[in-house]
Amino acid sequence: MAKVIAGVGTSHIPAIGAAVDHNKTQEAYWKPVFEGMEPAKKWIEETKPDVCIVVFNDHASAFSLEATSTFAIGVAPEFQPADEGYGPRKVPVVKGSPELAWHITESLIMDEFDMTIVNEMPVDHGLTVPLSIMYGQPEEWPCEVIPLCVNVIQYPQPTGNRCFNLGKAIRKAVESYPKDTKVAIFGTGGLSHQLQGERAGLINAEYDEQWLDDLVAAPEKIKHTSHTEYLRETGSEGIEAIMWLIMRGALDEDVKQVYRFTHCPVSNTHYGLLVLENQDE
Amino acid sequence: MAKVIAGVGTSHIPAIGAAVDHNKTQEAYWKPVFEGMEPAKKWIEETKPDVCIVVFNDHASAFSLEATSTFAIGVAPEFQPADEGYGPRKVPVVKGSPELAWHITESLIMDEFDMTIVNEMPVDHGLTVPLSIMYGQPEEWPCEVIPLCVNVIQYPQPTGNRCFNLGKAIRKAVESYPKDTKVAIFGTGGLSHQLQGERAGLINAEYDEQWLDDLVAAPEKIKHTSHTEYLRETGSEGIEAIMWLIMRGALDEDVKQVYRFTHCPVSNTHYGLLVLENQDE
Amino acid sequence: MTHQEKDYHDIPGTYVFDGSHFRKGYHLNMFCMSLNKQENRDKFRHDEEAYLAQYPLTDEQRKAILERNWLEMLRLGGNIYYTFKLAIFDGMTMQAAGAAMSNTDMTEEDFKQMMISGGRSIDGNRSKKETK
Amino acid sequence: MTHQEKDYHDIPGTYVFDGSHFRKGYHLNMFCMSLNKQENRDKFRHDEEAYLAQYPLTDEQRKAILERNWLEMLRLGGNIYYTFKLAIFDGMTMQAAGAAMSNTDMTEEDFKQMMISGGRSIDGNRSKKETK
Ligand SMILES: [Fe+3]
Ligand SMILES: [Fe+3]
Repeated sequence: MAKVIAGVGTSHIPAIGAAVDHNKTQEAYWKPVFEGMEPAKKWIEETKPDVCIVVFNDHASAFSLEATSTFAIGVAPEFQPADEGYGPRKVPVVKGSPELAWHITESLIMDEFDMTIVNEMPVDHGLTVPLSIMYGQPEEWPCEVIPLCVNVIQYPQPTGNRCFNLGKAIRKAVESYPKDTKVAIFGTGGLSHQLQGERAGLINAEYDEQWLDDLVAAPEKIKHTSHTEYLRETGSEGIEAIMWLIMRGALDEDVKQVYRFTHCPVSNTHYGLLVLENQDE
Repeated sequence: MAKVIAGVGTSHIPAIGAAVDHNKTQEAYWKPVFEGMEPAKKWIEETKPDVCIVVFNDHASAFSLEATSTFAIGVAPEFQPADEGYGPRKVPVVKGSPELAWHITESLIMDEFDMTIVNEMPVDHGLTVPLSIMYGQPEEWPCEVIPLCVNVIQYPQPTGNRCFNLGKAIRKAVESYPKDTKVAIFGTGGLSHQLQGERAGLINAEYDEQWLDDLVAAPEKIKHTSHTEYLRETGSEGIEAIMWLIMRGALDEDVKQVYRFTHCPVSNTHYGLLVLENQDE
Repeated sequence: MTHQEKDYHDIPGTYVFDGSHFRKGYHLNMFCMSLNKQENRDKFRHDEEAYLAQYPLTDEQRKAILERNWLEMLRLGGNIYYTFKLAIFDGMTMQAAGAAMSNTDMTEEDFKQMMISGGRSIDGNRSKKETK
Repeated sequence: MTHQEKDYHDIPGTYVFDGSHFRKGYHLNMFCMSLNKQENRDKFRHDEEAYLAQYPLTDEQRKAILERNWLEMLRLGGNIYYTFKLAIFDGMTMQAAGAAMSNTDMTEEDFKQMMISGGRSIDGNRSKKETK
């Protein structure tokens, strides 16, 4: 039987990908950031999930204003790195997990989540930067990946409560899959940042730390946080953090915090990294 | 304030569009069909909805296997007739209703329906045939249209229950729109038909008539009908009828059946037409 | 690809387009859909085999397309809404396609007549157990 | 287009990309997105005005694009993830774009320094009522 064994939360800041790709990780600005990632890297090297469900968002790469899906799940055998305007990142092609992805898709739609089923989707920094953070620069990514793309750039985003419940439904889907498969789920994006407008550069580290405390120990407290509170308190792009609620929903009520790290700034963002395990692992 | 005043159910068989476009409506095969539509045409001419929300499905015209959305709502100012392989139908461009469509979209997502928001969507017979049935061949369609595209061709389709609840949420959304607007909602597709396989040509008129009785008077009885029951009893393409449940969900618990007509065959399908009004109209 | 048994597999003469069919028939269906465009119809008409070479089809799929084996296309992952694009291309009616898929000696005229007489009966066609 | 008052309109210096912004900025954003493709970047570099002529932009939008008026693009319906494609095209960093949108004399260096010192403070920046 398949099992969701752990969850990872991480910001997916493009500058991190650029630092990896251009060998800047030992520069003074970046050293503390990449050092802070080390324990998570070690953890995943030991844990070796077979499949990572990566909850991320597209940033005008695969999708455009022509069609914006609230939740899109990737069922393809592979996903190519997207050209975001600099040429595609030179990272391995992302291998999908079509059979499990279809199993999850069917289960989610029967559980009344209105998924978009996607077979053609170049993946941008939202998905590849978290892989770089956790796995560094391998020849091939050491896991299969199921991309789960969430709309966070068009208002209105899905509610935190919907995201949390989607996580629960994903867990149920995984646990009804007959093959022995170790699944980890990544929530990506956040924490506080605002890229746009006169308020660009906004950071609210205090809010983020409290939010992380609650995410780990009392997610019910934050799942009804309103869109306007996220926009106001964590910046217009901070609302990405709702994607961590999907990850959290897929885990036990009581989880073990394996690792947590935050750092400010990474580019224009309060960087956050979190590793959670279900207690019975 | 905007109001949902009525619902229309109709099959959207492409041959009906061809019969209209090529002036065959008076031929022996077609005459009883088009005569049967007359009372519905008269009704809509008198009722004059400002906006029709047309719940339909795309048949490999706007969308492909690259991305299949469970529910997609069209927010564009206009939608062009699609080329389905014969060249586009020579019918008027479909004018959208962007402001109301966005209002509904926001409301639905906040109510935890995971909509895809679409601005670029050629519309095929699924949408234009119902307009031809109700309005004939005008220079311009006499109403604005909000296309609501439902996946019914990729298994799994949304459940009947989800469709019914989407209808309720649409009604709530419409009723919170501040401008005086008369809205009708069309459920399209069905009734029993099977286009594919050795069982092609299947019709189950008895099941359809009972289903229509229940749809009008006791929709709760059929909203949990399983996918397999639809596939088995009404043919592999008969499951389209779930789109009528969205229409029904948007109406009062008790509705007035203004008109009902069925005819077999139209092409390979048991044709159905239904006009329902909320009691207080 | 593991083949999971589903309750709808018991319905006779019916190819439910689920994830497993989707994966099998992806390129076959995407080829069919390309015929929505006049320029592609022109190219395909000019040289069917050359046109098909753009798509990573299996030999069986290519053969079924060239031979217009409508039932075989469904078995190889075709979705009727996609394969019917090819029937439209050939100028076929839905009744001709229905007759061809019935896998009997049925002609288009027979199929039309069956429809006019109320369609294929549901009795005896609900379950593979009934038909055997 | 009626302008409905929303509670997030009270947040200072923030352009929430809702339906009303979407409708205003559709073509502006679709132009920006086209720069994902190398061939389009080459064409735009060769002749910006000719390239823009393909898109039904308003005069104000065209002007804001040509002048790289980042804040004005947001006001005219730009979405930062789209307009940043143009900043990438110009070789700008996110900090340079942030400084330019701050609408003060801030330089890129100032902006970087602000980030290193913990970012723009939330205090005083929650509500238009505070900033006035
Ligand atoms: Fe992001
Ligand atoms: Fe249909």
